[in-house]
Amino acid sequence: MTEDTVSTSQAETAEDAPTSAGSQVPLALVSGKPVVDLPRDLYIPPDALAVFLEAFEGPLDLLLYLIRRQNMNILDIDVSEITRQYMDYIGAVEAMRFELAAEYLVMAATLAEIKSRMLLPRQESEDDEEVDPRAELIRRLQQYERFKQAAEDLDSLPRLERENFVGSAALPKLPSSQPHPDVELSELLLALQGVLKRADLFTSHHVERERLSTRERMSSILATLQGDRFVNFESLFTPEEGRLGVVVSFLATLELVKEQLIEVVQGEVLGPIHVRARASS
Amino acid sequence: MNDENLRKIQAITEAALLAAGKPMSLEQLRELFDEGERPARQVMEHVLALLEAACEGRGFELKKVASGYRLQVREEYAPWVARLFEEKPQRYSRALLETLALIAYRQPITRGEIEDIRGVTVSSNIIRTLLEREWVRVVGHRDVPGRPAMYATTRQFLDYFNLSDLDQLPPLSEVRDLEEIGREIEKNMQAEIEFDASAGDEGEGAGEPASDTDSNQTLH
Amino acid sequence: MNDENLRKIQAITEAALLAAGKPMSLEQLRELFDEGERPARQVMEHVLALLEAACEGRGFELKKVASGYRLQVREEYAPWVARLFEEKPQRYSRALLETLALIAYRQPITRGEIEDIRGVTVSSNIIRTLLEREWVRVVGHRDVPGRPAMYATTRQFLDYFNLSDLDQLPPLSEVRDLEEIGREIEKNMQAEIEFDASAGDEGEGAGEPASDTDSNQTLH
Repeated sequence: MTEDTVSTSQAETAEDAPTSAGSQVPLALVSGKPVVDLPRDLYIPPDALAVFLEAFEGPLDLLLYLIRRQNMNILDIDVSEITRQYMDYIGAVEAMRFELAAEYLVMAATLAEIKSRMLLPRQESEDDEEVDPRAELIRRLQQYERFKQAAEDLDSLPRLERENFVGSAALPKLPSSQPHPDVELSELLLALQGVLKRADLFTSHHVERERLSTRERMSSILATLQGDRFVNFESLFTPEEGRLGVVVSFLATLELVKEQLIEVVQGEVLGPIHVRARASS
Repeated sequence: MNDENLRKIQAITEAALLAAGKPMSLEQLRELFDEGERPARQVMEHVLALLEAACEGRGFELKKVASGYRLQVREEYAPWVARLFEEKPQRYSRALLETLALIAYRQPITRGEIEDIRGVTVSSNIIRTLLEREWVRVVGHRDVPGRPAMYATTRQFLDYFNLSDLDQLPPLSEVRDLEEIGREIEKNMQAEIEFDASAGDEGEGAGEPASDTDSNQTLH
Repeated sequence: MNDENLRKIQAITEAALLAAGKPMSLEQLRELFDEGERPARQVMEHVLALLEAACEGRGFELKKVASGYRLQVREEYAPWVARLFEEKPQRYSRALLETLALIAYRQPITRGEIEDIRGVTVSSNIIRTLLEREWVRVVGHRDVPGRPAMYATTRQFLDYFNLSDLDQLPPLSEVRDLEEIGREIEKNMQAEIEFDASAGDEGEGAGEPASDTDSNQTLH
């Protein structure tokens, strides 16, 4: 079922097409001579020339195609023959006035150069190992063929939306959750530092150094003094906290009195002391 | 229709329902099959019953809804599944952090006092967020006109920041000293790296410019 | 960890993977659980193995891909499942596939390097498509004039092609190194010269691969 969705590429289509040009009307004039038939060994009919540029992925692809048609080994290409076919191709395409990508022309020049160098007598040199003029072209063809193959391999891997489908199921009713942002202590301190720096501009404000445990205790004492009721002064102290705890509570109470947040009442001398929140009165 | 055939139809049905991710009618399910192999309606119904039974004890179940059958995550696992869809929490604004810091260091403190120090108004949203998060609470009302609430930090605040009491916050004098802060952060980060290699990804961005309106300060 | 507990974690894992509809890493799966009940990594791995086994004979399977685990329809049922979707699966052009293959096998690679190997310019559209699909990303810039971007593949690329790792890509065909090619050519040319000076004009059928056994010739 999946196989029939994999269609053949255009190059292959061209290859399968009839070989005869089937027309005696000159296709074009090339170097003054009328071109009636497409060059021999070209298996692309005239109407396929329109897709010529898309059919091949560039000059290397076209060369590989020509080499394969000749059943040649890349390592053993007959440069003259391949060059001739390549030039015929280029000529036909140009004759049809299709715009030709510059790469094809560069390759044509390269082939012509290789061909001419191979016609020259080989010069032996002591120091330089002679390099076959085809070597670089062969290297490139081999390299390109590798990745052409890799692309085909990649295309045939099972992939999502073709052979693989990720399973998903409907959701039940989900509890709504509201996540809280995380805060680092350092962020908090930086924020405070920022505000203190700004506060310094307003000289009327000074945030002095203070035992924070005292302020914490002030808060907790205030919290216990809810409502309008008086609370026994001694109940503000927790002897289990030890001397330090008692001192903190005492300082906190004094601070609360100073800030006029609580009032302290003593009914008689040496009698029980009561406190309550001032705002509650 | 032999067992093997039924099992195959069942697997295909399950596969299709999971791939579709939406309800499919009995007819739609039957149409997955070529005419020659298409199961009869009764067979399809039987297969759906088999599939329903096969989901016993799994993370999902077969549900019949108006437009057909669908596979649905079991409701009992909703609490865990819900975590997938939790939105990434927004960062708190600089204004909120400053307010929180002032409540921590100057408690009990009223909103007006915070505004005096910050030089800008404190939005009700900020106070509400801090109350909802249970990092601050109202510990009383100041005996001045309007009887404003006084805020203090909570035990949850201390727990969250891993403090046993407020004294463990660095003293203000150190907070004023930028270098000290830098060292502090470095120390914290060092600790984070030591205890949790992944924690190092967060928390450095604290120095971002305040995003809200408190940049245009006015004198009171 | 008793069996009942394991079964529950397994069901939650299955539920979450089906709810997510995309791969989840081991860590993401563990984070579904509160700290107090969070399974250890080994336990989670064990549960995933149990889940994999529990999908035996069903319409779907547990698959490990690059970004984690996902539940996916078994490939054998793809022909039926594909009928759910009206649209034919997207086909990709050779140019795109070749570009993608070069990035996959040769990463990090610049556009210029891709063009060198393919022998044609790479259209910006192809690069844009690959970036938009999040199959490739820019991983840096090569320190040459113009500082061209270097591309590499992403986890999404691997996920899409059902791979957990780049190693799972089909191996590249072998290429003989240049020196070897040089020797082969020498050898062949020698043979040409010896046997038929005009052989170059015909060339048909000359495609026998040069074998190493007749390498009694040495370079000059």
